[in-house]
Amino acid sequence: MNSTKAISYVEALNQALREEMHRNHLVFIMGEDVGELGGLFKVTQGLLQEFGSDRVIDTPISEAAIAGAGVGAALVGARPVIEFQFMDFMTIAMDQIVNHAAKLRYMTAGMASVPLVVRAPICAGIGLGAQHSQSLEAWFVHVPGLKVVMPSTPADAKGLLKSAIRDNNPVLFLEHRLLYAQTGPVPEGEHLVPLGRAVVRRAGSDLTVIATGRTVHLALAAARLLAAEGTEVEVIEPRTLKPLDTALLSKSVKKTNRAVVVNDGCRSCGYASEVVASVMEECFFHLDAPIQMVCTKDVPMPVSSTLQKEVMVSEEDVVRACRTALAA
Amino acid sequence: MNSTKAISYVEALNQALREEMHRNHLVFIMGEDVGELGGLFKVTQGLLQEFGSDRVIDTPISEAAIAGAGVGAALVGARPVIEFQFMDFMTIAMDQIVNHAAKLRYMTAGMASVPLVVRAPICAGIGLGAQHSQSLEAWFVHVPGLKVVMPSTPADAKGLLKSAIRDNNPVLFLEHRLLYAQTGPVPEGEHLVPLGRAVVRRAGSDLTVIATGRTVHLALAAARLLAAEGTEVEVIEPRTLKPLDTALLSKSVKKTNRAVVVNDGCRSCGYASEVVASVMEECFFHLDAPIQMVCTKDVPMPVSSTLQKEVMVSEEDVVRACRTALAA
Amino acid sequence: MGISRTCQPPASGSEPISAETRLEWYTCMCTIRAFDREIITLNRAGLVAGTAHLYIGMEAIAVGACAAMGKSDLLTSTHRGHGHCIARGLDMGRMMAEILGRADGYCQGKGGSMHITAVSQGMLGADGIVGGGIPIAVGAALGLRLKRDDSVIFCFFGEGAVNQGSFHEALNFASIHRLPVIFVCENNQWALSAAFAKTTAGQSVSGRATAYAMVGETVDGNDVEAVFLAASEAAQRARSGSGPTLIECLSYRHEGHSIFTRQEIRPSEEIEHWKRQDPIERYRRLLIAGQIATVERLKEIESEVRSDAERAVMFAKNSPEPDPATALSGVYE
Amino acid sequence: MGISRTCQPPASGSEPISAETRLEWYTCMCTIRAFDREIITLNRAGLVAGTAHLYIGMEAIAVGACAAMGKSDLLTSTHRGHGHCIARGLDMGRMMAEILGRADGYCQGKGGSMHITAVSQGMLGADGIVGGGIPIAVGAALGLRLKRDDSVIFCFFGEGAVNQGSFHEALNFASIHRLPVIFVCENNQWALSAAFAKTTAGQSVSGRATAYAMVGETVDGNDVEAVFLAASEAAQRARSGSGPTLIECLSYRHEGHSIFTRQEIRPSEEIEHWKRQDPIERYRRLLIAGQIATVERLKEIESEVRSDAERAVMFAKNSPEPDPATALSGVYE
Ligand SMILES: Cc1ncc(C[n+]2csc(CCOP(=O)(O)OP(=O)(O)O)c2C)c(N)n1
Ligand SMILES: Cc1ncc(C[n+]2csc(CCOP(=O)(O)OP(=O)(O)O)c2C)c(N)n1
Ligand SMILES: [Mg+2]
Ligand SMILES: [Mg+2]
Repeated sequence: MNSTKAISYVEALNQALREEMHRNHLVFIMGEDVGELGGLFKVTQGLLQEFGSDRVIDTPISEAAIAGAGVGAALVGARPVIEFQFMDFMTIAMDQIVNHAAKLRYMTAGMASVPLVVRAPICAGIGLGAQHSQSLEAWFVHVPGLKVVMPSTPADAKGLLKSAIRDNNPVLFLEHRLLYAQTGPVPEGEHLVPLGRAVVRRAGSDLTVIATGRTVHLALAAARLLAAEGTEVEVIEPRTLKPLDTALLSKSVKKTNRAVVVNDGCRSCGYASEVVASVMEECFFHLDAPIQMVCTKDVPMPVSSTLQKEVMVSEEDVVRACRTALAA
Repeated sequence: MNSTKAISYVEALNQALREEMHRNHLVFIMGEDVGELGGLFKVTQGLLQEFGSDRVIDTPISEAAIAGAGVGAALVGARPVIEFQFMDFMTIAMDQIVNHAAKLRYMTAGMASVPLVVRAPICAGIGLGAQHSQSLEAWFVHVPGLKVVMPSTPADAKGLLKSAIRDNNPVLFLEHRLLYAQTGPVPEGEHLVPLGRAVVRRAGSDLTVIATGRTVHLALAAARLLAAEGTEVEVIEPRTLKPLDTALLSKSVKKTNRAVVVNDGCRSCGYASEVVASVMEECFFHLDAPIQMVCTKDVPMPVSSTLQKEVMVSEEDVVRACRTALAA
Repeated sequence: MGISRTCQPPASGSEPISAETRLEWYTCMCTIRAFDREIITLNRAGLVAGTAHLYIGMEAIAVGACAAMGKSDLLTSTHRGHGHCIARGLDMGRMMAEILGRADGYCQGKGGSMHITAVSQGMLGADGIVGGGIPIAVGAALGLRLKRDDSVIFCFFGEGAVNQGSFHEALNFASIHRLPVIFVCENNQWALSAAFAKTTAGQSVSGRATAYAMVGETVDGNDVEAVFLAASEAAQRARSGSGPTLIECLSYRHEGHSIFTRQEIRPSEEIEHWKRQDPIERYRRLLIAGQIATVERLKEIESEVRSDAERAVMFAKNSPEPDPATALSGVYE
Repeated sequence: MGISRTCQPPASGSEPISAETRLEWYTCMCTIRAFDREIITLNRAGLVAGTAHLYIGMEAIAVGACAAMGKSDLLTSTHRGHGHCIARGLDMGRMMAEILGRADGYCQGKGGSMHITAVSQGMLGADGIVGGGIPIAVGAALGLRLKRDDSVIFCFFGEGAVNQGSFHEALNFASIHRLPVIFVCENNQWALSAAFAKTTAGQSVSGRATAYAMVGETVDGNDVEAVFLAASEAAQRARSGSGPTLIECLSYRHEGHSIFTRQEIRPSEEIEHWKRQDPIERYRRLLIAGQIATVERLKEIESEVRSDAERAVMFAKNSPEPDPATALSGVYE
């Protein structure tokens, strides 16, 4: 067991990149402003200086080419980690990610392998508005051939990113910009969190809250608040949205018989609906109440903080949903 | 009530376009091969000859520009109907559709209006493989600001397309290529099917099957088969996937207490999951069994017909799901 | 009543440009700068909603280009759009209110700086997506043609957008249809931290026009009259059915990329060099040397525009926060 | 053992091209045509899985370009990729099996004609997306550089792809990094029903190279040796670190767009004109005139390749349908 150190989520990501680049000279980074600027959110800080411009590539503003080049480099055995400054900009590269990265292995009966990691920050919180605030994870979970990861702590940020880089499938790695500054204990050196494993963040017997990314912290806060009232909430975080660790989710729901799903994406055809459908399939006869969903409201994200507050998921929303689930 | 005539789904679409172009000179068509060729699937046949090249525009292979130009033309009051040859190619135009068309009205507090219709055929069935067979409706249902329509009959194809063209919001109009040749009675002249209204295709008391597009016909076949065994299946078709007519769905499920959802998209984060989540919310205490989902398997679409058969939704799949729902 | 500027074209399109027109242009450039300077202060006070990309240093482009626009002409803007808005005569009070995310903003607080729009004034919108507005402008031109409307459209974008596929597809599209679009590239040498020379093969924006059989021209983007002349010729070409033009305006931004991303990686000598080319200062010297205005008159103008900017700030600060209920409405008609 | 062709470069890169090399090229062109002719028959019999885009009429491009490739070089192909595959030496039996969707196909029936791939032979894949392979080729070149591998990559695409954003972004990207990519545009004048001249501003593909500070060249795509020479120069340039080249090969397809979309809207005189320029027929005349081969020898070759094609068909027909269970596996490693 290696010693841990308290660092931020963004430092943890940076550490993962640095370690994997040292470990394998075929790992390289490509994206807008990832070099001299160290990335818009500083995730790649210092890597250009350490690894040089062959392995930390500042690109033109050409999202489709960045993703396409990532696919091509992966096809010949390199291990690209590409960065999108906001997930919203992935809309420009969907063909390369969905029609190519995700499908090449299957379409070629395994001849092609695309070990590509696509990183992007998601969601709102800093008033950048509708074109800089989307959480579109559901789109990618919908696409066979992709894996989708979303860490909520610095330790997982590091451990999951290292695993994603070593994975031989295209992995979408989604970061929440409101978490970048959060600090927490992170094991130094080799620390791998396997893809596909959910985790129990807090044990409880009365209600299961399944939360992703930033909302895990809202769920934990809600759980503490409800604990004070004598309700024991179990908080579970999938960490990997696809493949989903349904076993752990079902185990919990079969125990608590009630569930709430929290996600920063929009509700309609969002990730929460998928979790509800999956839990339903496995736990229907164990459920005492309808599963509650807490999601971003189904509107584009507004800029004004007064309005943004209305649209984003809040701790109060989670508490309210828990009470509804418990009351039913 | 106007007289009806038996025509094909593709003729019905063509009729809707022709009528709306006559009705409003600001309606125009833009896309690849929509002019002289009359569209890859013949939906725009004859329109170039009838309306000229200002209103039926053959474009370069530039999907992003086609969609972006559609948004721009709509912004100044024109009413573009753009065609994608396969829904898979919309992956190249997601920014224009999702970040612009869908969001402009809200972002500008109503100053901008985008009366744009985006047409595309979906799904598989003719062996064109993983890049020409996707049913990505879930992606668009996930995006606030878009409406999503999917007709299953010639009459609805005409009536819904005419309504879509008159709607002042961006509407995604999804056609199933296996339905193009199907014929059915279609009212001549002014025939409008309002967006947002589901329809009961067959009444029944034992089980509700909610199906979209092509799968409506599989559901009806399954219903006939089960009727022979004395089981009365109610088949409901949303027709408009977003906004969804949840009232009609709930009414039926509250009556039958059992439900099956059928959709040609992939299961994971697909449209079926959303319908399950919505029905759950409203009908949980009326459900006697878990809702069954029948979807395209979560793999890229293979070319070989032997393999394609395994991946696509079949009548047998629907029958099996119905039996499971009834047995539970 | 609103606080706004106009930058008229010369009485007739004919030379020479009158003294009052020149003063109007000078006033407009100063207004843009004063407006954006206020944002720096407001941001320190934490009052800006989200981010804002300042136009300081590039004023001659917006003023010169918009001076070539007719009443019914249209424009599409970018994330760095305040200059275009002011030059087009938008109300600075409502602009500033939007930048602060207030109820009286053009977008009632929903859009912020990156989405200021005024369809009624032909301003089809700023855009948060680099290159996003280019195909939209082309489509608008197509729509105008269908409506038998002979207006033209000015499409602004930064040089960073010229490596986007949307730029390529849109220019090809505009050219084959000879659409009345004036593509105005604001080449301020940098796209966030990306140097034009390092990211752009050929190192010339206007040079790419030939690929689209389009007239391309590079002008001194810090010379308002040079920009005006190029823009009016291009507009003339567009109106006469001779199709689109790509104008590359060389300029520079004096401030950081945005109030959100201020870290500076541009060489300080380069910044200093360009500040010495300040379009406002240059025009000021020209107006005085040409005896078009006295130092006093210009001082008057400068204080006028400052007070206008302050009034805009006041208006914005006094504007209420939007009603929370509005957050959930207005997605569909 | 497989059924395949090779089209070697001249023993040394040095002129003149030897007789046996020329015969090899002729043979390879005839093989491609014989192979695609079989598909027409198979399609009538309803045996093709999905669609196929025939290369008939364009054989000189694939053969001339692939003759300039070294053993370790790579290529990306298009929806119309049979010619590239055969010229690269892929097994025609496995190709045809894939086209029929059989278990012995390169993709075991999962990919079909539009996705034939043979990574081990440097063939990174046909592609169903117009323009899809262009940024992928550029990325592959980037990957090769990172691996200190001095191979080069040939990127094939049709002229219809040059109006895609991916073309623009990828060529800019390749140019700024001086990547070893040879962009080979197969300009057969038509993109489905879209005429090159109507959809492509400037009406020249190679003319767009200058926008990317890249060497651009237009060659007679029906002259196998002209294509070879341009391709080897470009490959030479790429290997020596002088960066990418854009080669436009003028040619024409003799058949309809695909066996799925056969409706013909091209003027019949145009089709006739181009058929008279048939690259195989032209080379045949040249070989005879130059006394490089006798009519008899060529007749031998022609029947050889026909029997090869027939053997490929036999192999494919005898190949079993894929095991249905395989449909649900192989999505992830
Ligand atoms: C598609 C897209 N990619 C990236 C960004 C992030 N971004 C915002 S502005 C900018 C630089 C734009 O440079 P340029 O076009 O030259 O305009 P300038 O800021 O210099 O005025 C970038 C990369 C974006 N908004 N949209
Ligand atoms: C992105 C995309 N748009 C449209 C299509 C449909 N399509 C397939 S081939 C083709 C024409 C391609 O023309 P060109 O690139 O010149 O190649 P050619 O068929 O002439 O060899 C089109 C429009 C596609 N496959 N991908
Ligand atoms: Mg710039
Ligand atoms: Mg072609």
